[in-house]
Amino acid sequence: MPKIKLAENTVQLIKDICVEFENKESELINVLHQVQSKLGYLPAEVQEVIAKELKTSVAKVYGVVTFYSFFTMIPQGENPISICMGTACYVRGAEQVLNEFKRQLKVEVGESTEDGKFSINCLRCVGACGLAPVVTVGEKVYGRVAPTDVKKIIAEYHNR
Amino acid sequence: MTKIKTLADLRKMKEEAQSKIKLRENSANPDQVVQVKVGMATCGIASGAKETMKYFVEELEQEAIDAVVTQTGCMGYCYAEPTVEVKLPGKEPVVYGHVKKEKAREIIDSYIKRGELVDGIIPVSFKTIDD
Amino acid sequence: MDTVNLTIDNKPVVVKSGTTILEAASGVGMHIPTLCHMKLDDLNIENKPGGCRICVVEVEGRRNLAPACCTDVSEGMKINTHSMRVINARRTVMELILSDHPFDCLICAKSGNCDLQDMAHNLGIREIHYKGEQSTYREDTSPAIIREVDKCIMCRRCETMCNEVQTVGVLSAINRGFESVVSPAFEMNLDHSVCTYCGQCVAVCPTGALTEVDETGKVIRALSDPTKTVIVQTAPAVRAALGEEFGMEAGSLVTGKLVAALRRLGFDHVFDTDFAADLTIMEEGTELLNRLGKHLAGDKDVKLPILTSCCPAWVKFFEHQFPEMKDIPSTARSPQQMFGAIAKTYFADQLGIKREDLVVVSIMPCVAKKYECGRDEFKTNDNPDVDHAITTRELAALIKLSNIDFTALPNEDFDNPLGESTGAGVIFGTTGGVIEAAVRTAYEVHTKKELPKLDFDELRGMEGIREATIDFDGLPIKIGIAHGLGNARKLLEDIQAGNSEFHAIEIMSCPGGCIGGGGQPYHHGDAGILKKRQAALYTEDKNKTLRKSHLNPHIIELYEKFLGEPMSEKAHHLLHTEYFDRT
Amino acid sequence: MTDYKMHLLICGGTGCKASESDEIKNRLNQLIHDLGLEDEVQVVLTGCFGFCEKGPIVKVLPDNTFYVQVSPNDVVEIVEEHIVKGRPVKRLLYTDPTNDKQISDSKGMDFYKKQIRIALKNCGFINPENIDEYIARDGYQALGKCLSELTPEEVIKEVKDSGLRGRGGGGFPTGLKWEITKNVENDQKYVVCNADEGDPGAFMDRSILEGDPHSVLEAMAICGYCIGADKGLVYIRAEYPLAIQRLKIAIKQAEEYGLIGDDILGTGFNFHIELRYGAGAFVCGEETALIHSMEGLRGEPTFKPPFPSVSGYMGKPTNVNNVETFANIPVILNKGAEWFSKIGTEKSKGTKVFALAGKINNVGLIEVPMGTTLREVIYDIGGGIKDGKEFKAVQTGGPSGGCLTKEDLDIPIDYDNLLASGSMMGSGGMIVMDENDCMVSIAKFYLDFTLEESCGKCTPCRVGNKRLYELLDKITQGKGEEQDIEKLKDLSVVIKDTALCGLGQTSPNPVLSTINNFEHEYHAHVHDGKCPAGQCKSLLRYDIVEDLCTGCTLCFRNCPVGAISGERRAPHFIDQTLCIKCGVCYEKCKFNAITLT
Repeated sequence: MPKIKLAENTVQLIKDICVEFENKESELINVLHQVQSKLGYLPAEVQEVIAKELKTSVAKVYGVVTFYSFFTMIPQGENPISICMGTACYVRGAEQVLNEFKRQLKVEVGESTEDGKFSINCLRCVGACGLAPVVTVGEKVYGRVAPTDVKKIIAEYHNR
Repeated sequence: MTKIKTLADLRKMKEEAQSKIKLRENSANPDQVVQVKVGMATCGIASGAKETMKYFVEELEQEAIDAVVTQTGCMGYCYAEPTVEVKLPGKEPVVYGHVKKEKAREIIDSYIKRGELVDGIIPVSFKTIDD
Repeated sequence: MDTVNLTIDNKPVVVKSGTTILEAASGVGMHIPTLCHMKLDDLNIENKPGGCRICVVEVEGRRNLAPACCTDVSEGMKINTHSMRVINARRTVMELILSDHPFDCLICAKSGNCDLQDMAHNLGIREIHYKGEQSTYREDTSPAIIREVDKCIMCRRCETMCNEVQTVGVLSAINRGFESVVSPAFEMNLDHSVCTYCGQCVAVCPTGALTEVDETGKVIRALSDPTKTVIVQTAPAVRAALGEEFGMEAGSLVTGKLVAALRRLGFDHVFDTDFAADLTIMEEGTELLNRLGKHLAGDKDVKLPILTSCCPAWVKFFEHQFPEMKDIPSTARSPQQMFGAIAKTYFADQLGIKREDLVVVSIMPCVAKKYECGRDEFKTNDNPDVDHAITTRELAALIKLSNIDFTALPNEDFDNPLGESTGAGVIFGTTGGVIEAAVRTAYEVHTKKELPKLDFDELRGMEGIREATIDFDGLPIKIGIAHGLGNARKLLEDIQAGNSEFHAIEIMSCPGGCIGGGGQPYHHGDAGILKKRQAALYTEDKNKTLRKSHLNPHIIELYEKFLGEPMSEKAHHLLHTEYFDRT
Repeated sequence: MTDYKMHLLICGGTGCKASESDEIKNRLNQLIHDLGLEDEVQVVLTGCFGFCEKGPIVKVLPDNTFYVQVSPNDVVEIVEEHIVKGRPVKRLLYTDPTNDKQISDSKGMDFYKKQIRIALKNCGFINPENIDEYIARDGYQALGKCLSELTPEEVIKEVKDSGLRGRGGGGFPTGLKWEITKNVENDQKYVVCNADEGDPGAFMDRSILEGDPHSVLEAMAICGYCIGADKGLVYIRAEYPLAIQRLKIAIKQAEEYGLIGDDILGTGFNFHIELRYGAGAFVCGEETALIHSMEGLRGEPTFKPPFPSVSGYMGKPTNVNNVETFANIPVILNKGAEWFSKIGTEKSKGTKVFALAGKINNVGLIEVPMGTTLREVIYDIGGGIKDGKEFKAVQTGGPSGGCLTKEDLDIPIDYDNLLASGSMMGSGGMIVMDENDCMVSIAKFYLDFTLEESCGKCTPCRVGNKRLYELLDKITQGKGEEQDIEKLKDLSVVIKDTALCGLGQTSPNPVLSTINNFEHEYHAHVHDGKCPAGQCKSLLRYDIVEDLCTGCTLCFRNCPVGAISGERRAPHFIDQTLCIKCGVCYEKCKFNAITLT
């Protein structure tokens, strides 16, 4: 794993978040949520800082990070694409939509495109089952997506 | 916001708050209250339906009669505009024609309050205006 | 206490409430198999995740099967430990475990000593009905421990040892579902982690997922090299455990056979680490008295308590976790390293050979010793003071490999000059032993009086943290003892907080001390074995004519001829060390 | 204080928000402002109306006009026609699919006719971000009454008498759970609301939290009063940002009114509520796993006992109930146990919220009395199967449940009946499947889910489910062997018997229930190499009918893998060894010359 050096203000940011939660070990998940929302992902170096601040072992932090699918150690693309794989979306063809995204962007689930523009993830039920199959790009939700719509959706973000 | 300090305060507050959504409560259970529908298509408005409606809303409220006053499209009795359909709980709806303020007063006093029919009924008998 | 009536396999049983089905069954001779569950009585160590599901039993009226290890008995319970439903479930669960386990039993380091293998055999598994994908991981080799993660069955015993018992925090369950496995953070190698190599993970692993680095090959090569003189030292705890590898009763003392075996293996001189233990007492004891003296004289710069430093895992532990306290432990090297330093100078000179031509092998109950002898500060011109450290288990393998019938061996004596030891050196192998040995010497040196009684019962036992005050002829000396790094951490935190009143503290990384070391024959979850080994060492001590380190004639000679006096410049150079901040 | 003559309710649930209901609200407000009608017309963003299939929904009061699939572009027309002129915009009305009739009043819709709303009573009715509207609907009256007029014992008795059972899946009597926690002595206890709704296709709890967050807060405080806890924690999925936001607002407002906090309503009772976030682990719906997750650990379940009632969060007695269970509490206490227990069946009282999804016309959120039949739910409320296809099965209980078939359509839904028919109530997901759904694939889909969500702690779930999945995968690939179906059954039984937690113990249910009900489909895959529903790609075969093929080469040109060959104007041929069954040729052929078998 290539080591990255965290900028000083990043380290400070992490420390501040830990302090916000009183450096309590039991607040680990809250801390991880906060840090990921600020940094976008949780690389090893970040986990090391968190472990130190919360006075716990980095193995434990890593154990928690890898347990929960919400946490990621890979930087997300500029436009994170999530395909809902809940049952409702699945029976209405989400898998074909996912395959089309993978084909068009030439990346697998959990990966980012080379230019860093897109990343693909699957998620479980965003609760918009009436619009199945559902795809989200960033905050925006696309409903009733067919494989033929994929190109159009990608194009929307390509030239930004 | 100030803190609610007792159950009695809370109950009082509920009553105040209730008036704000009374319209919603009544529309959810329209069968239990008086329903007044005012024809508000172009023809109706031209004949003063808006004033009629306003009158119903204000008067019913003042007399604390639980009622839902709604507007509706053209009822097809343009000759008799403004037309008003009144439905009392558990009764068939009745449509009145040429309802201006005075007529409205009469409808409220006689029909809505006492259930006594008033002149000016347009015979529709089996259809409501939504159909 | 309340009692509970129940039946197990139709036998009526009365047990205390709060007893588990497993314990209750064991009481009536029904040994329900377990895999993840491990309870080390007296040491307060328990691993009870309820995860393997091998121990399931049928409880009448219950919808599903109950795990015996974590289900408490209740009044009127009717339990069947081997109904068809139970056997079927147990076998299926075992098949599932095996379906995700490599089939290399014949060449596995754990073969013949593997809980998983035994259990598969006992359950009569002859076929795996549910084959499928197997998880594969990179093998991780460190200076002391090998992790073959493919063989991990997620029993979590190592995780419990590493976190709850040792508080080292290197291992954790990671990922989830089929991908889950126990690993260091970021799946890094152990040698990049804060691992102390205490080897307690190895000691409890029920499969071949965690084993020591095998150095028997290197020893064989050295022994067969005609240009080398190969000498061996053997640690105190080895003699109390080696017999177990040859079917002998736990707690059998096999010192004489051990010497005989080593001689037959071809070592040129068979020496004893106990000798170096006596030497350690001379240095460490003197250091204690020096510090104590200055402290009593009001010197504010001197730090107390003094902490023992013979355990390499403990040393690595505080270098990683408490680097700001690295000036508190004694600077004395461990007996293994003192032995190596003396062997490659004093003894090599006696033989008239170069240090490069002398190979020092040590037999240790420990895997961290492998790491210790590789530390740079214990090398001269890149030549280590101790060349190879092998575990008790590796020695047993060597003996078997060399066709030696161990149980039939005669008792033989160690060679001199580095083979003579006192009872004080022997008890280094158990928790409390080092400090007791130090007290025996320090008392007499300080008070210039002879001890009326040599057995300090107040320092002995299996309690994780013990404390005692020893009267040094009017001067009360407060002593602390901790074994298990979690217990050590508590004492360290007290010191950090300024709440420690101890003058001296003995710390051993492994529960029980070296008798419970990561390189010892596997205890398979039976803590009673450790107590028997401990008793054996105290017996050996009792039977020795000399029981105080400062009375060891060869030690006296060593100082006279070579070192001068304890803490002399030469002693400092050869027998003391420094510590590093590893954060 | 303005007395509005007209209220416009816009659904602000996640589904409708995704379809720009915020924008609709903004444009409505703008237009109404431009027309100077802001004193006459109130625009309210509410919680979910339930009729998600046709969202976004805009409801106009007082006439109950129900507009469906409204887009921001429709706003001008709604305002000009309906608000100003009083003429409903006909094209936005809901059309009953059974008779093509337009329905303007939502009361006339079959979707709503058979529903009774208790847990959802305020959803789609009040503005969830305005505590006053909640108070207007009897909000916090139950709490006030409990604190001022009832003892904890009396409240628990009322809850017990109501017959309310846990809505999270297990169906444990709620009052009894409270009583058990109350009777454990400890100076610190906790109330936990389980809002980690993770069943794929289920969104009941989210809708309640989004539409009526105060009902849950009020119930938690009541629970705290009963069991002797002064702290409540809501464990909510991080995937529910809107629900989190609404909860936060609700907590803040309730605190400002002193309805949560210290000395509530002057009674000396203190109760504080905090949020804890899930992080994407289905198993955290299991209460011990949930508690570990709240403690900052991996969400691995532990063996029960001890139950959380005895040793839960931070080792303290903890009462865990799910969102829907809590949402029932204030209504029960306001209207009385007797009223509540009259609804439902003998052993299952009250109503149940279901999330209807899958191949059904009216996807959405419904609340029906216990004892309603599946037929009523699917055909009357759900509007029947999409595209006129034939009903095949409905999965209840999510990945832990099973499928129910045509034979089960007239079973009154309650905890016990569903269990007896091989499924379970679960948290309320209801996925409808039609003739085109392959039941082996459905089982595989659920196993895939369990596999990914298994915590990995116990062998049966970690390895057993993997093996189940592999067997199912093998069968859907046409490589199934004679003994595989038996193996599936045997292994399923052992997993149920030995797994550590509820997730593992129920994970084989979809397999067992599809085998029980559709064994012939499994046999078709294994013995005949056919997928009757035509879903398993590996088992499909495309062939060109020589007589019909004109040799136009269209299929040849479109085949992505070059599996089709043939001369121009002569019949073409598909090389089955190359064909990847993508179906492009089938779609492109203009002469129906390609068959799919």
